[in-house]
Amino acid sequence: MATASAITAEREHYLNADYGFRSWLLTTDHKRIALLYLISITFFFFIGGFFALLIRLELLTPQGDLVQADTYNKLFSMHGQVMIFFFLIPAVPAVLGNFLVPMMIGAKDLAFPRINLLSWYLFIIGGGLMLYTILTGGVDTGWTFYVPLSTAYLGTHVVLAAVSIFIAGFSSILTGLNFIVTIHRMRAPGMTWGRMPLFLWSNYATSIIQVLGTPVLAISLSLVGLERMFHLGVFNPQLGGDPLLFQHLFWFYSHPAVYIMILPGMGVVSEIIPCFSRKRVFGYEFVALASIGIAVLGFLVWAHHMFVAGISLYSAMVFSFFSYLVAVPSAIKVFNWTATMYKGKIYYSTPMLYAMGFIGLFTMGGMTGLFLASLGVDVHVTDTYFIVAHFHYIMVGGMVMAYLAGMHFWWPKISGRMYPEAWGKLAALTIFIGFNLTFFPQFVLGWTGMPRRYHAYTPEFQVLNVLSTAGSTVLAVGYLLPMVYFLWSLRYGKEAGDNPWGAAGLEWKTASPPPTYNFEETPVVTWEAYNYDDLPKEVPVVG
Amino acid sequence: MEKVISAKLYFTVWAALMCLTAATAALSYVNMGALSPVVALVIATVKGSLVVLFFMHAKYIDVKTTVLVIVAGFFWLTILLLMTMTDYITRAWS
Amino acid sequence: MSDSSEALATHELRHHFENMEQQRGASSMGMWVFLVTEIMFFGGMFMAYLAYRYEYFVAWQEGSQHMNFWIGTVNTAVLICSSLTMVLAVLAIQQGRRRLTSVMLAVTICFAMAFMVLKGMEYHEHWLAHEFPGSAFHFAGIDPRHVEMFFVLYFVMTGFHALHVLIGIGLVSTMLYMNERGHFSADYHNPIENTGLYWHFVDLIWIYLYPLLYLIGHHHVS
Amino acid sequence: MFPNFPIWPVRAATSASNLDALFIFLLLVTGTVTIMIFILVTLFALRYRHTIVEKPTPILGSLALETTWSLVPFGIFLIFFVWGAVLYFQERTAPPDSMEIYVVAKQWMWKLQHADGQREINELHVPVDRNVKLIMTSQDVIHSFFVPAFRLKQDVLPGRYTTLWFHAIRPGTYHLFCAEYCGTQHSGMIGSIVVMNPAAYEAWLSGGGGEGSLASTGQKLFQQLGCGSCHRSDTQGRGPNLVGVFGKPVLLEDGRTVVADENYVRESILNPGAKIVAGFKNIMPSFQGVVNEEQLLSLIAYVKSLQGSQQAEPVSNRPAVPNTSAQPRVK
Repeated sequence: MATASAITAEREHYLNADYGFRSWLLTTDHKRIALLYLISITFFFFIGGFFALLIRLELLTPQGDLVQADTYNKLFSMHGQVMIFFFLIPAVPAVLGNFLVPMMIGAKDLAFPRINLLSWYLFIIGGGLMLYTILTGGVDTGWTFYVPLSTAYLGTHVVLAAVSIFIAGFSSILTGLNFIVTIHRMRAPGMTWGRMPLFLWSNYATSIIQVLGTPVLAISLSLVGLERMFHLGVFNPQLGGDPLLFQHLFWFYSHPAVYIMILPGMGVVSEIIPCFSRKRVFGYEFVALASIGIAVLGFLVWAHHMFVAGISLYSAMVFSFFSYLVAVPSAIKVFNWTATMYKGKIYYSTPMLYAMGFIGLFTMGGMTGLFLASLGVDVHVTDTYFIVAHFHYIMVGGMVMAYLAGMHFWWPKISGRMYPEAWGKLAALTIFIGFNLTFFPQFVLGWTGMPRRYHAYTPEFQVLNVLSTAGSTVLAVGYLLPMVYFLWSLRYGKEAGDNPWGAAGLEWKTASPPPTYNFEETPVVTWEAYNYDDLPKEVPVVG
Repeated sequence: MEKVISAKLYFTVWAALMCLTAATAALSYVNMGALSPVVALVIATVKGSLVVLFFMHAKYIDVKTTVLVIVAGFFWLTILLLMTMTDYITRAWS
Repeated sequence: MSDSSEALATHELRHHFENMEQQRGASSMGMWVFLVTEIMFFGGMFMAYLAYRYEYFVAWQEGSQHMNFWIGTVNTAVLICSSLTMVLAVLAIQQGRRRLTSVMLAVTICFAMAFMVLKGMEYHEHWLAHEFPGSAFHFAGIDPRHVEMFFVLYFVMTGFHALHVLIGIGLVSTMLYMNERGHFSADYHNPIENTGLYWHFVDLIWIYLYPLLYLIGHHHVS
Repeated sequence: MFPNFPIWPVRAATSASNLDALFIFLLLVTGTVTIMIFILVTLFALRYRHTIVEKPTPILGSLALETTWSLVPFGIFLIFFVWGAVLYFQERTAPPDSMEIYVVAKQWMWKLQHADGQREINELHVPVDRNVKLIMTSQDVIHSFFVPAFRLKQDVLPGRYTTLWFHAIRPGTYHLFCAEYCGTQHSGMIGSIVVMNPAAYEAWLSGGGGEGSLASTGQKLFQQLGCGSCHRSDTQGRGPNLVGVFGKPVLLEDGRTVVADENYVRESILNPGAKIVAGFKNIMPSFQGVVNEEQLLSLIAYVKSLQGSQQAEPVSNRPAVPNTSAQPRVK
């Protein structure tokens, strides 16, 4: 980071305010903590991605001949755990959220800066433990840790993995806690709830889920740990322990966790679409309240992961009904984004390409969710590749696309540099094509009955698996490109002014990269959320 | 400055809590059939709200959102308990 | 006296807060958000208790007979007294009486220690009666397997609660140490208030654990 | 173009055809809306691109539009919900006359037992056009009995029975997969369901040569373990009389009434103290570890075969006077 070039050297900002390891490892500046998170989660993204490539290579042939069964089980378990707990959950809240939440509400920093640094250290300790688990033999419980398999029938580092996720969970709780208090108590004068950017609304909703859901994951993993270490077998079948009780506790957190992963992505897209359509977002209040609706209703639907697990008929119908209710806010958001583009002035910059890709792929992900919420269809497709395709469409097609959109959109603000536009568009296209080639065949695989987590499969599924593996290589290349040209842009990127996109929002009112205290003096907000009517009609950078 | 509450109030709340503990302990000897768990939990909830309202100053909070946080916490707990119990209670029906 | 405490107070104002009022509101709200996560953490265990009580009601009654009724009741009283002394400590520091605050904090620690000692005796008693789950567990009465599950839940719930009591003792001792060093005054005492909130929460959990674990059966064996 | 490249799974049971109808309906509705959104986004992106648009028209939003695209989708979702729930209801309630087969899942194989004695590993021979009900349990971890051709799946849990029923309509051999991750050989725990014409099924049955029906093995075990000493056919036994018990409600010591299904019989064998029949004492020893899963199934088959006269009210040796000493207690 200290390689910022000479041109910006004379103006004091958060990157050159201080140098040396101490200034980074003991910082309480929310912007520096965001960069620390950026580096850590990118590291874990490539570890998880590496496991994914191994899985796809293994599935090229029906008989499992690249790795043994146990290794394959470890591969998909660690792919799931690393990607979910160490990339997807922290990605937008901890990187973009940490950087932007204080700036967007006009504050100098988050409510508890020291707790923010503690949150990063907990993430690093959890990550270190997970790395240790991986290097010393891995864990093969799947990311779901189902009992009694994880408590009584596995010899791998289950407790170590559970402890590492427990600690990473606390990091997530502290981030959520910080955002809730900051958004409630530290808004600039004039920044009413109705004038807050939608990115803040979705991060606020995400924090509600992080704070209310993560502790239940903590207790369920602790109970698994206690049963393995001290034989205090709350889920021990011999003592009448009910494996479904673990599933209830686990999914009570893990379904809202998928909303922790997608809501921030929706927030990013709600910022980008209006900026590149040069128009207010359509139905601001509905999109804002839809985020809160998703957060609240998201807690009533968890047992749609257990329709065939053995829960009672009537309880399954209750959860199926609520699962359809929670689909409505997501539908509202998609329709509002599309309506925002109507009669706008559309620019094709890279963030907008990613955002449009997000709308398409997230819609496909959401629509297949409607298949799964219906009890009859779920009995056939659950635990098959249809489910794998569904959640990858939402996590990779939705969340990672939105994360990359956000990174490209706010990179000028973070680094004071422009990324190379042509390369950006190329990467976006490669990722879009690679993604669809990888995961669309898996819908058909799932519908024709290929089960999940299979090391070897029956020959008739081979053709679609080969297609999917081909797609995954294209996707891998697509993900390497942004990392390369972002680093390249740090030294050779064009100088980005305060507001290269002509975007609305307090963060574009200050310099880029911003000074350590964000604003010379606390701004007073007198305008509505997306006042593109009185902003320049064209995107300065594109001209 | 937060309103300073008199020590006398704390002692009365403390006395009430001690009496309620004695009461629930004594009542456990009485065989009220289906009622005994209900009575025990009602007394526990009364004691709990005394602690939350007076000892934890929930009654004197000026920030309305903190009250909202407290209510949300207990509401989410009931979501977990009730929704999961719909499974256990109706499992024997089918 | 007041200007030095005033200087002390402003010194304590964190750079990014506008004024002390905003900082106190934020810190107590932050504490309450943390306590909500604790409510959900213990909520998971109450869920397990409720589900298994519904499924194995006979065993829950049988298991509850073998609880030490008197130690449980005395422990409830001990925790309520410690809550009282804790809230008096907060009241004392609000009035700036540092000496009384330290005394009250010390008494709170003593009550907490007493609770832990009683809890230790109770655990030892169950250990001797072969009521600790695992290979050593054997139980003569009805439905021994599900009674063993009752004891699993008893040890898990009271174990996590005792862990939180220990953390509480650590927190209150730190507050006592910092108060002795003159760190707090009538204007700045957020940490003591937050420690008080945490301690009352630990008491609140025990208020529910006591009836659920000790008061199910009607005649008490011990 | 490819020898074996199925796009649509074969339809081999009534449950499959019912489900396919719902699946196609879902596919059509969600497909049209997704394509509509793709078209709209590309259309707007091209029609209003910045090179040809001077000034974007400010539009704040419209309440009418918002309510329509909230309520209309929810209305469609309700159709999906109700149709799916009806199918689920049918799949989860087995018709009473169905032929019963016991399944024991074990780490990495399926053991199947027919009522009249045949035992099979990873293979299940069933007649076509008959309702077949599987009563399944697991010896270790959670498995899941998944037959894509029937569009059916049911998790198999340790310590409990779960059921799955189907009505095969097409003879043939169909895949059987384990769908819940269960350890190393999870992908090796596969088999096949062989649906046969009635004639071929009879031939297979006679050739089987099982050592007598499951119920008879159960009866031998019942005598061998000395159950008969307490559970006597007359009413003087220290344990409840088991004739005609299965499927009927049983009045318990603490006032609850439970239906004597497979799970009740299993629990009464493994944990007798959990549910004591009204008027009896807790003297029965636990058989946990004494009988394995297969023996348990044979005992249950035997208890089922003891169909005495049709008694409607709760079965108990004592006259059916509610036990005054035990207060009715709601859990």
